[in-house]
Amino acid sequence: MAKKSKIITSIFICVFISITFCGCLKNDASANSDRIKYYACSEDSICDIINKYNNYCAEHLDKSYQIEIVEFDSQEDMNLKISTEVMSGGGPDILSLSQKLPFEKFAKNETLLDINKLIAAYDYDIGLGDCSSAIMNAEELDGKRYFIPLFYSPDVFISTEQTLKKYNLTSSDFSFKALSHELSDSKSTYSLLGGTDYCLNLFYSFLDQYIDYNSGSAEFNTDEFSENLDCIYSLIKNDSSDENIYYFLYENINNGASVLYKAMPSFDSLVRTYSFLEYLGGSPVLVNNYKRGGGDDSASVDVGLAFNNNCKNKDKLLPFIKYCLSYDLQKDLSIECLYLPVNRRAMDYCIELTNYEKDFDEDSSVSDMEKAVGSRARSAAIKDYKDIINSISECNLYRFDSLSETYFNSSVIGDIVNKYLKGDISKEKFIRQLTAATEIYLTE
Amino acid sequence: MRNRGGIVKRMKKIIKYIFLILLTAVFLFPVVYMIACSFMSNSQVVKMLDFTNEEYKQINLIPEMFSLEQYYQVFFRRPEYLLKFWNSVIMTFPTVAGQTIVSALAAFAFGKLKFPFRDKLFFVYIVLLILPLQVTLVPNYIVLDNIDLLNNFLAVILPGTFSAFGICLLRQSIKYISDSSIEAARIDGASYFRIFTSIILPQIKGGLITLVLLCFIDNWNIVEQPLIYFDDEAMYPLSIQLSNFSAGDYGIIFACGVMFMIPALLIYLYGRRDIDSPFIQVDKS
Amino acid sequence: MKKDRIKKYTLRFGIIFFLVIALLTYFSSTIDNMLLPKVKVTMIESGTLDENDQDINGKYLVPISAVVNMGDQGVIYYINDSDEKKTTVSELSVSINSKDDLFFEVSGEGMYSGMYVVYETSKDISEGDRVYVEGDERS
Amino acid sequence: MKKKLLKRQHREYLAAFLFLLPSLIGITVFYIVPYIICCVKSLYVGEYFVGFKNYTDLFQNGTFLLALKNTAIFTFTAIPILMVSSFLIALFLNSFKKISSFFRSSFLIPVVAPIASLVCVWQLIFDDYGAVNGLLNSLGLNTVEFFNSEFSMVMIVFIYVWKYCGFCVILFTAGLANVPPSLYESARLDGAGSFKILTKITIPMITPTTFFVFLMEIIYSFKIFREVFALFGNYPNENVYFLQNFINNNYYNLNYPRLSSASIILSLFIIIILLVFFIFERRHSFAE
Repeated sequence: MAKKSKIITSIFICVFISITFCGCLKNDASANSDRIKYYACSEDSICDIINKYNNYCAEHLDKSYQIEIVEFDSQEDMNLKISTEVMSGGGPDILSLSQKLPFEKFAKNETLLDINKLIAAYDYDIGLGDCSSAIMNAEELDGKRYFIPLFYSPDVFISTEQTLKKYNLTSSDFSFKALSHELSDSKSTYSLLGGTDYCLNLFYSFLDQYIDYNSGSAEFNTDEFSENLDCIYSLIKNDSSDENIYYFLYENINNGASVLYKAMPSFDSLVRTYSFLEYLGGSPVLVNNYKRGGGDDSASVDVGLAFNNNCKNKDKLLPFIKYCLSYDLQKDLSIECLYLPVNRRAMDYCIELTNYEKDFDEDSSVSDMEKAVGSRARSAAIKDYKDIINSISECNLYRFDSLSETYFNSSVIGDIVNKYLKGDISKEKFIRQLTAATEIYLTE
Repeated sequence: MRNRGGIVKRMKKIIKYIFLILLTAVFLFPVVYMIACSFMSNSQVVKMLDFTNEEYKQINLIPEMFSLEQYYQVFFRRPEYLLKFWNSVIMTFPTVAGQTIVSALAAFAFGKLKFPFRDKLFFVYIVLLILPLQVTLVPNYIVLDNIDLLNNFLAVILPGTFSAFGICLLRQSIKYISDSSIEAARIDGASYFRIFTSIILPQIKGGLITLVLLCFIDNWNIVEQPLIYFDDEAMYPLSIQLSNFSAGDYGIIFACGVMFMIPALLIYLYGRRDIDSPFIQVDKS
Repeated sequence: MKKDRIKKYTLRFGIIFFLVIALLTYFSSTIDNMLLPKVKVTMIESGTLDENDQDINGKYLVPISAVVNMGDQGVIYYINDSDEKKTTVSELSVSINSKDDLFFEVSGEGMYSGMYVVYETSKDISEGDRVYVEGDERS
Repeated sequence: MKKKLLKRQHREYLAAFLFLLPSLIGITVFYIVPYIICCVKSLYVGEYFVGFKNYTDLFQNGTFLLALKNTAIFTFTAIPILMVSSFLIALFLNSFKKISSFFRSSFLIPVVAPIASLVCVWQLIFDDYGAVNGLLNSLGLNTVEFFNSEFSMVMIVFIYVWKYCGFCVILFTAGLANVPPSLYESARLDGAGSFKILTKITIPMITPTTFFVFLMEIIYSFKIFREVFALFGNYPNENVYFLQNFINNNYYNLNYPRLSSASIILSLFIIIILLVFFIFERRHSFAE
């Protein structure tokens, strides 16, 4: 009797657990609303694109292709919700590169959708052909494409030959190491980039070049790194730009008070800066961001998309990607928000659009001298910018301006860098802690 | 001769008492310091918690300017804190009540009744009890999603009610109850439920109060579950508000902490006599 | 017995504590508003005092009590409803062009017609303070 | 007679089962099923079945081994220290004939205090410019970086012992009170010294309580991580990078396979410790 009841209870318990188990898993596959979702915590450019796409869908495709935007009131809540839902099989279908998530680590764990596979599966052309191949190929990782850059900006700064000559440098052989030697001797007060958080972003982009996310290794212990660290550190340390004043005034660049200036990436703003500097008698020139080993040019993605592998209706994503890379969207948005479009035709259109009749001396009439200056500046700007754009071979995932808010830079090494730049910890301790934290982050 | 022995004995007694007071001071100091800080003015607290300036922090219990400003801010000028206090209450009280009832029933079964697989099942319970939160956080989200309990208070109350913590605690105190009284009651033909209510419950009052206190404290300081299972901010308990204090509100963090501590303190003071002797065989008084 | 006395006191204190918190929460928004400075506001229109001056844009008629008069310069407080939950007040310095017994004619950068200007307040207010608008006839 | 006995046994099973039903339902839905989901998901990467690849990757992962080492160090230092200190304090309290209950209850206050405000107090005390370092400097020693060196482990162990010592003292006092005083008299009669009494009588008699205190200490050694997260954030320095930090960070890396396999390893780590102690307790209670 006792043995029988033992068997009965054990059978009952197993049956009971399996019932609740399938009960919970059964309706796991219940597809909630079959529309594509995007989570946003603030009105970013992806929301504009989605609103435009929804109107486009209303006219051309049917309404079921429209994308639903889910609002969140804070970044932390949104990120927590995204991680929980993605890991339990759901989550938003579209992710934007400006959301504070460690995108560089997603390649290895199947959370992101491989676009190439999707294109092959549905044999659908999303118009990759007429986008600038340099940027698109830079984002491809051994045959797999996880990220779609829409707008990008080359990592360049604007300066003038006169300013560089003041620190006896020339644009051709410009390097941050040489600049830091000059600046440390001349003891003159200067504003390196016109703003303290620009310097912080420069420091983060400098660190980023010594980390290789694919192989998961970082070279902070080499003496090349420690030597360059001293140059960059001294550059930033005695940078005297005031906390909240941005030296974008053209006189400051011309008379050398501010050494470099990061313009908006679009052709129009570049031509505008060039023409003002030309008008003030300077000869503007483009200078590369810090490049380890002086390699060729690199760019960073201003607006980019990634897609969730759990997406229930993947076929609806392709028209959206095609629309994002299409000529008229890229054209409208790059004019509206001064972006540099990926689509080649849109870029050519932006180049023609740049007019050069500027009324510099505000006498509400454009003299021929001003016209001549304008056209000369325009051609110089277009030539320089095109050389840089065509020689881009590498593309970082995060914008230069928001480098200090990325997941890695803010939560992993954020306070170590702040302490070091404030002078609380020594260089050796900084390198030791930086190596340890990066090591943990990369192998995690 | 005798009084010399007396003096040595009295010296030993004094040293022991001093050591006792020292020990209590070590345990009470942070909490007393927290209460002292809650009477400081807003500016002094902000200055104290600002670690950027270089000089060392002095621990001064005496506030520069004794002011009830922090309490005034918390009780009168922050309506959202009071609402969040009630969120905490709504989440904690049902959990504590539920867990006590469920645990008492199960503990009685584990403690006194024999059935097959008793010890193996109890071992499974202990393992589930010790599993850290992170292990079952995401799968729990899936389960709650399927029962569509997300975004309502039950999502935190139910897992809390069925935690195995109470069962282990009460089983320990039930074990000390002699079997003779149960045998006698069973011979009189009393049903198990009557045995449970009339014999077991009165004797494990200490264990019950201890469980209520510990379970209350555990759910009162809950942070992870609400953050993940609730969508809108208005349902968050006060413990989350306390844990991520933006710089703006630094001034009232101590007063809010003290207000947050009072319910737990009340429960403890209420059951102090029983907590001191949760597992004593000989019943007091 | 001593033991029961402590129990009784803690029980009673607990009930009082929760009652007080309940009352405070119930009245919290009313208390909060009572402690806020009470203000009266009026909508201002663009206009000018001397009839023959046709160009009225950029010039606004503001009741006398609304302007803190410092010679030809003045300061007005207006309601900015950027944050819908809390009504806050912002300061704006204006130049006073002319004055009659009822109105000031002022012009200032950032003024627009349909602006709600504070002309009476129970306590003195400063930039960014939360206020409680009495008789709020705003939309 | 045998049939009646069987009938009674049968009724006892039914009653026990009815008593257990509510907790069984709850435990299954909210603990057993999620644990099974976690186990199943740890064998998959996305939709592909990969078997134990996740586990083998895990053990080649340097950070995971570091986290495992730190967790083991913390568990095998904090729990014994807490056990010994609370036992000594319980003995010390017992040695007082008449002691006002204020002292006994003051040990439980730390458990009652809310975590967030205490974190502020700990920061004030242990920060690089905190009170402790102020004291050290006045004595001429150089500052101890509690937040960035091996001493951070010391700090966490101190916070753990400080917070949960009170409760263990209560449990030990209860255990000590259960030792019948007659044993002490008989031991003292045949001239046993106080140390012999302690080792021969007191410790063997309170082993059941010790097992229960050990159980409570393991539970609380995982609950202490709220303070660790509050004090150190998501990425502490490498001396205090625990298994729960590893699991939590993988949460944000959206790497569910690694997170679930790490959680399963953590639960196996616990089950082994428990099995060892369960067997030890079982063998000892038979001998008693």
